[in-house]
Amino acid sequence: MRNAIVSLIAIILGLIAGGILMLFIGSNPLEGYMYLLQGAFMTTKRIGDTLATATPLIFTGLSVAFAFRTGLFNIGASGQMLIGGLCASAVGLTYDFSRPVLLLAMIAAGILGGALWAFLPGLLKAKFNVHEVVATIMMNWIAYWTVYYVVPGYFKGEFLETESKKLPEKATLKVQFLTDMFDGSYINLGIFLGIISVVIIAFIINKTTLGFELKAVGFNRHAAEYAGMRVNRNIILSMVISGALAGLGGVAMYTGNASSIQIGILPFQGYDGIAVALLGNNTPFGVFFAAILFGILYSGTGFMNAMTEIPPELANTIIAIIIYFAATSVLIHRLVNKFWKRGSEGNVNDVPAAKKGEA
Amino acid sequence: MSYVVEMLNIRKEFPGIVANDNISLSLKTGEIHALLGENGAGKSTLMGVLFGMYQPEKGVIKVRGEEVRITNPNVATRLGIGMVHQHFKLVDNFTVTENIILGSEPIKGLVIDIDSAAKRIEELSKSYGLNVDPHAKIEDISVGMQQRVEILKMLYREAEVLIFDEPTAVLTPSEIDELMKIMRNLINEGKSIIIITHKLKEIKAVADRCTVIRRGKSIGTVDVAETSTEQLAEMMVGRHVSFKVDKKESTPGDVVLKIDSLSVKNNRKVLALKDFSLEVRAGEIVGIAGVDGNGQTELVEAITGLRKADSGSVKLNGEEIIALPIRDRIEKGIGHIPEDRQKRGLVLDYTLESNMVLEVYNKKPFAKYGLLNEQEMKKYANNILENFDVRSGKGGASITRTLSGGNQQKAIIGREIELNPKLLIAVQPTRGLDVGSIEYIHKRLIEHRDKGNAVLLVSLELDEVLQLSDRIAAINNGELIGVVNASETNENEVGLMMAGVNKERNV
Amino acid sequence: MWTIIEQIFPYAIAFTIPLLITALGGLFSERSGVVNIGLEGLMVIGAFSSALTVHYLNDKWASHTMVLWAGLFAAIVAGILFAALHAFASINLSANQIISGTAINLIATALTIFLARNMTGSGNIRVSGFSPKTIHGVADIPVIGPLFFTKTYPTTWFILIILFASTFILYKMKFGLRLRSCGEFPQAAEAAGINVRRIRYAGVLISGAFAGLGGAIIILTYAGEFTGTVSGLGFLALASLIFGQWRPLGILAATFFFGFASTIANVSQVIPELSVIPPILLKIFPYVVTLIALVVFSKSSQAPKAVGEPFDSAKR
Amino acid sequence: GGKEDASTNNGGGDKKKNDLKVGMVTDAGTIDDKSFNQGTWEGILKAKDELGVQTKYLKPSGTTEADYLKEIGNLYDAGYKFIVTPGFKFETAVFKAQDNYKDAKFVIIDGNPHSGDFNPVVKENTVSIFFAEHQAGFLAGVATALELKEGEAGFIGGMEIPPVQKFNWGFQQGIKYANENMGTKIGMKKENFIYQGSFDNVAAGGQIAASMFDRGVNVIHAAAGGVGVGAIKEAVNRVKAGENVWIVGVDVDQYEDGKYDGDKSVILTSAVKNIDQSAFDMIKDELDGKFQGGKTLMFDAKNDGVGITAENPNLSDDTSSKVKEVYEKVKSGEIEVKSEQGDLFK
Ligand SMILES: Nc1ncnc2c1ncn2[C@@H]1O[C@H](COP(=O)(O)OP(=O)(O)OP(=O)(O)O)[C@@H](O)[C@H]1O
Ligand SMILES: Nc1ncnc2c1ncn2[C@@H]1O[C@H](COP(=O)(O)OP(=O)(O)OP(=O)(O)O)[C@@H](O)[C@H]1O
Ligand SMILES: [Mg+2]
Ligand SMILES: [Mg+2]
Repeated sequence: MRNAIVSLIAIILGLIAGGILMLFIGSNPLEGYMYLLQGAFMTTKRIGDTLATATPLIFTGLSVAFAFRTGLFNIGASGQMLIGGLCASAVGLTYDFSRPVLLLAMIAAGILGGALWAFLPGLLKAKFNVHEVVATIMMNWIAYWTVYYVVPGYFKGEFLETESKKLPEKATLKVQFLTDMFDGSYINLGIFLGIISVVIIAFIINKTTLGFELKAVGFNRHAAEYAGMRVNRNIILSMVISGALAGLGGVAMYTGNASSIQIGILPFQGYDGIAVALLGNNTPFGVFFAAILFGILYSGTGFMNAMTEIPPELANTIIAIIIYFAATSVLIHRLVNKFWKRGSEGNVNDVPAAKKGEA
Repeated sequence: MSYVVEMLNIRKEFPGIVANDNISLSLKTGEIHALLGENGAGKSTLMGVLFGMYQPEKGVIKVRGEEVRITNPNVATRLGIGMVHQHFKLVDNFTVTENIILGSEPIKGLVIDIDSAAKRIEELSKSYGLNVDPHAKIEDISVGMQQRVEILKMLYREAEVLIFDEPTAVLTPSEIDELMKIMRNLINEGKSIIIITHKLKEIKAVADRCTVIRRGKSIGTVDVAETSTEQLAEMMVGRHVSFKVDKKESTPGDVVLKIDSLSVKNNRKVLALKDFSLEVRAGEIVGIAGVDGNGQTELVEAITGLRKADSGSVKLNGEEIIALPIRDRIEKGIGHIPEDRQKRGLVLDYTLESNMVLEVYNKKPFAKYGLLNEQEMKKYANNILENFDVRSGKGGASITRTLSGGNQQKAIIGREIELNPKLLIAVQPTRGLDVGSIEYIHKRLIEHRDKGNAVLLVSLELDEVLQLSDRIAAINNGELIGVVNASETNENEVGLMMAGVNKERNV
Repeated sequence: MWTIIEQIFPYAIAFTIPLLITALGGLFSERSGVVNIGLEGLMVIGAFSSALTVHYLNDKWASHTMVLWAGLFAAIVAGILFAALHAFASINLSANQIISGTAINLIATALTIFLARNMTGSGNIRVSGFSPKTIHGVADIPVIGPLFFTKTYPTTWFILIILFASTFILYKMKFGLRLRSCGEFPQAAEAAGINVRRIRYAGVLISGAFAGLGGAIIILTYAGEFTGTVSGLGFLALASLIFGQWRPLGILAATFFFGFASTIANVSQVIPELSVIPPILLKIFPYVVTLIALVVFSKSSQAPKAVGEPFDSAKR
Repeated sequence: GGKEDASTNNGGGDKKKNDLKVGMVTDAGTIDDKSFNQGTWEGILKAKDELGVQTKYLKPSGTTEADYLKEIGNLYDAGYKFIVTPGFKFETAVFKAQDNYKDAKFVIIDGNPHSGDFNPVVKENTVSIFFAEHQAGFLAGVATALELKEGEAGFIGGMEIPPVQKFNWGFQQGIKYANENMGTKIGMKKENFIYQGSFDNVAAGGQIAASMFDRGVNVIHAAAGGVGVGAIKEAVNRVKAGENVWIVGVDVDQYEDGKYDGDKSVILTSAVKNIDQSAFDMIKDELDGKFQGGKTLMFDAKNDGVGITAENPNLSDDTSSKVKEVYEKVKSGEIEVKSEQGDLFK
């Protein structure tokens, strides 16, 4: 609860800072934010688009948060997304199953791809104590080049060299009832997958023995070992689950929001996932709301730009400032504690201090 | 009479607790002054105030008669106050010299003048009989030598007042003797010393006066020579404490643990345990006596599964367990009170509740089909916490990190005994605990034995081994030197065996 | 093959130098105990400030080399200012250092483009930087000459001097000893009377200065244009820091490896001898080798023990 | 199709304010890319200056159809109902937008709206524009060959996408033409005609150019955005060090980008396509009530939509006049430049 308030204050401070920037370039902040909200919510279609924009972020946020909770820093969500998207697209472009079967196969392929891409860093961490930050950065670039060469090599569109062949209608997560309900928005089944994942991950972390073990390993792998938990298996498993979530994000991104896989781009959603996780305090539901917030910012900013003289770069600046305020939330915590004296000091972050080289 | 340090009416608060409430302590020039109190009584805090790590809310500090404000450790150092902390403040991969000069480095031109520093350290080391190699790396030297490095650090800075916070908790008996000797040397050279220790015997051995505090309040200062250990203990705890461990004669049953020709390598890939054989029977406590670093850690880790054995066999109730995973060994009835409670024993960021089920969270009734049952966990945990008098701010919901060391230790012991293991391995179970807690824990260990379980006790404190054990196995350089009956031996004999002298009197 | 190496070498070095100085900055930060994942953002900041400075000063003192050095200086200052944000968060507020670094990355990339557009009217700032020079005389020495003294930039020598100075400072001087102690065991440093926070500030600010310099060198040597990104080189520098085992010469080796491998991969298409190798293999080669090397070195990790841990003197 | 009225003299000074709001959505890369984004935007700005329209560009957060559609929607909802989109990546987005926003007008440059099946569907509210990049490349090739007489040529492309490929193929044909008909001796080797694979890797651009120069190439046609920037920089360094190398620019007159020692430049010539003009013309048509909805327009030599830079001190008068002759032949169709690879390098 208190953490939520702190996040909220961070958001408000970020918005205020953004407002000051708007003043600085001679625009009216209130007007700007009004258009931003209109841009995100004005029509059902826009609401749908906002949700769709948030969807990949839900997954990458969850992915990073899950790893964080188990003491790992997965900076490789971008690469895992790419590979997840690639695998799902490959299935979608290759097979001609009935739609439900095809979609399930694609989702499974995406999960597998993301999981595989995170498995290796997990394995290296567990067996050789290779720091996962470096390993996942390397895997990002390997993913980038893999997609770069595999897509034109095997799934090349007729002319296009910057993305794969377009997926057939039935091999995408877009469904008619959603499109209709949201008035032609590109919202798709991904949002449901996202919500389901949030619930499942929350459940795993808080209610299961698996979550108990993973968190224990994250906080203190020596104690976990002492207590008979299989530390290496848990580290790998944690990375695999984290990667699977990012892979699902890739499915949502490339077969839901888009219908082809892009090459030459590491999806920025992977890095934003770090911010989303942080703002959501590494709790699944927190991640969900943080992702929606990012969705609003990304989705509303275009309309704000169109209606005012505020340049497009400002939305990113605001997001960045919000993250900084969230990172320095200790300060906010102290203030909140001052006004809200009750019990002892709250836990600032539910995250073990990330350590390098050693674990 | 001349006081070198006077701390008058010191008050220090932490959020939610008054750690020092109107405490006074005066140190005479040339005396060894002991500071005694239960775990969490506020001793470390008081010394922290003197050393400038904490600012007191109230009170006055005088050094050599003059009122001073010690705002940080540098001020303390300038005033000639030095401190050896409870946990050593040494950088592992630095050399002795680098550690000592850190913060007051001698400079020649642009660079640190390591050579002249090393020379000066060598001289200091010689003149106080400290025997320290200035070029050795900290990670390569023994704990005892590390402590002497800490002492050298103070001497190098020309400290007049030396504070020792529980200096003996990590030392072997012979190292303790040596430390006492060094302390007397220091006094002879005109230094004054404050020592915090839970071991009344040591206070009797070296201290001139003793200040006792309880729950943050001064109880009084006494002349050590005129006060018995019983009186000291009573002042400290507020009730009578029995030092005698009450125990019946053991009635050994079947062999529970049978170790046969066990060899284990240490982290440096050298055999640290060699061809070790030992039996522990139901209903008896076998104590391992030995100086730190003689293979105890490797022995325990091989039995519990934390370390792979090189060769040999370990049988539990007749069943080979040498290759079993840790969890299987726990399930087959091994309980383990680990040496390093913060590294191994606890997930400090978990609640106490979670820590209390650390080994059984996946068993009924705490879990069903992989789902946790928090109600049951709570019930189980609170029962342990109550039984073992684990004190914390929010009971089972407290984050374990916020507990004092002593209470963390009690929680672990409670958890392990509650598992009711057929074999309980207790490593240094009372390290750093006050006498009241020690008494209680000893009682529980014996109770556990009396229920017909085997207990393997590993302790660096010979007293504890002698008092608790039914049989004593001495270990030296990874080898079993001999096994003796506790009732038929004495400190001298076991001490000799620990030094590697075999008396061929195996039982 | 030798001629190919001779031809490629100067370019590999040019590519290596920004990585090297940035990783060296990371070294100072991490050795003081603060993880700095914001190197990428700090590079961007440096790139931006140098481009902006050169852009403006060029109007006054057109194509004077002093303008370029002024650009480098501006990058150092800006890097320090931004690193101060990270230092404040992670040292004064004990914030999670990785998160604070991530925030730096986000702020840097967003804000620089925003400012570039507002100040110069374009998100891209084009400048003319240093020209590579062949040092006549030494360039004729066999083997070494063509490799090291052909087409070199003055900044290359400047950074190499910083590298050796850093080694000296870290291992021979008072500051280095104190810095390392703060990264290994800050409680020990504090007990020895060292102001851990101040040292950590120094470490983080140096990383800002160096990373800023790294970003500026990219612009003022091989890139020539600020475009709002340094395309992941900051992260690569971080990887090199770990690959180089937190040691200056290790970092030199690691960054040069990256520089050389990626240059080879880049030019492979043009070189018939290399174009038989599938390009994907060449592209992923540096990353795969890094992973393998990390596995090989994993047993002897030299990571500063306290890196990433907020230092709170009250906590024991 | 062709375009009848694309003359460059569009009644300047027509400063009257009007309420046409012209919006643009940028493709991957920024508005300052010195390429199609910037070119398009400059055309729109010219319309703002000369015709008094209101303007706005939006930058999508990604490069998917959904990202593009979102920004098109934003422009539309903000009243910008004349929307210009540069790049073939907008093809499917515009395909949808032209149905969704029937009262808006769309201009798509370098592309044709289609549903993903590459069957162009240009609705009444859309104009699609193509350029004959191969002709520009051809003329640049001829100019290069004529000016240098002998030597070795190379090509660095960004991504292997149609407009870039066409520059490449045209360039090769131009050199061949000059070699066969005008007595020049410019060599071409397969390995010197490559696509770097991105539009932003400046370092790679410099390194590749260096390798080519080291292997005897002395003129490179760079059609590669930032990668080309790296190549130009490398050429400048070499020229300053006394080597004799050249770059042939792309899209716009890149003379300025290759400047050194005051007014000299390594840009021998640039193969240009008048994107800005095309954008301007479309806006002008709309204001004049002559919007050519439903048409696919080709900007080529015939309507002066492509060519090489009119003025470049690096080209001798002789070369310029000869190129002009060739230009006329291309215009008249006497010389036919192919827009397919055929037996050319990549
Ligand atoms: N930094 C701190 N923050 C909050 N509370 C503290 C802090 N340091 C000490 N305390 C509290 O102050 C009290 C006294 O602690 P202190 O460490 O001085 O005890 P002690 O007498 O040294 O105990 P022990 O014998 O276990 O070492 C304890 O209750 C402890 O919880
Ligand atoms: N993060 C924290 N928050 C609150 N109090 C703390 C924190 N860390 C430590 N403390 C307090 O500091 C005191 C001393 O802790 P420490 O681990 O030194 O215990 P100790 O009893 O002195 O150790 P030992 O049993 O080894 O003598 C504890 O009583 C604990 O309450
Ligand atoms: Mg204490
Ligand atoms: Mg204690």
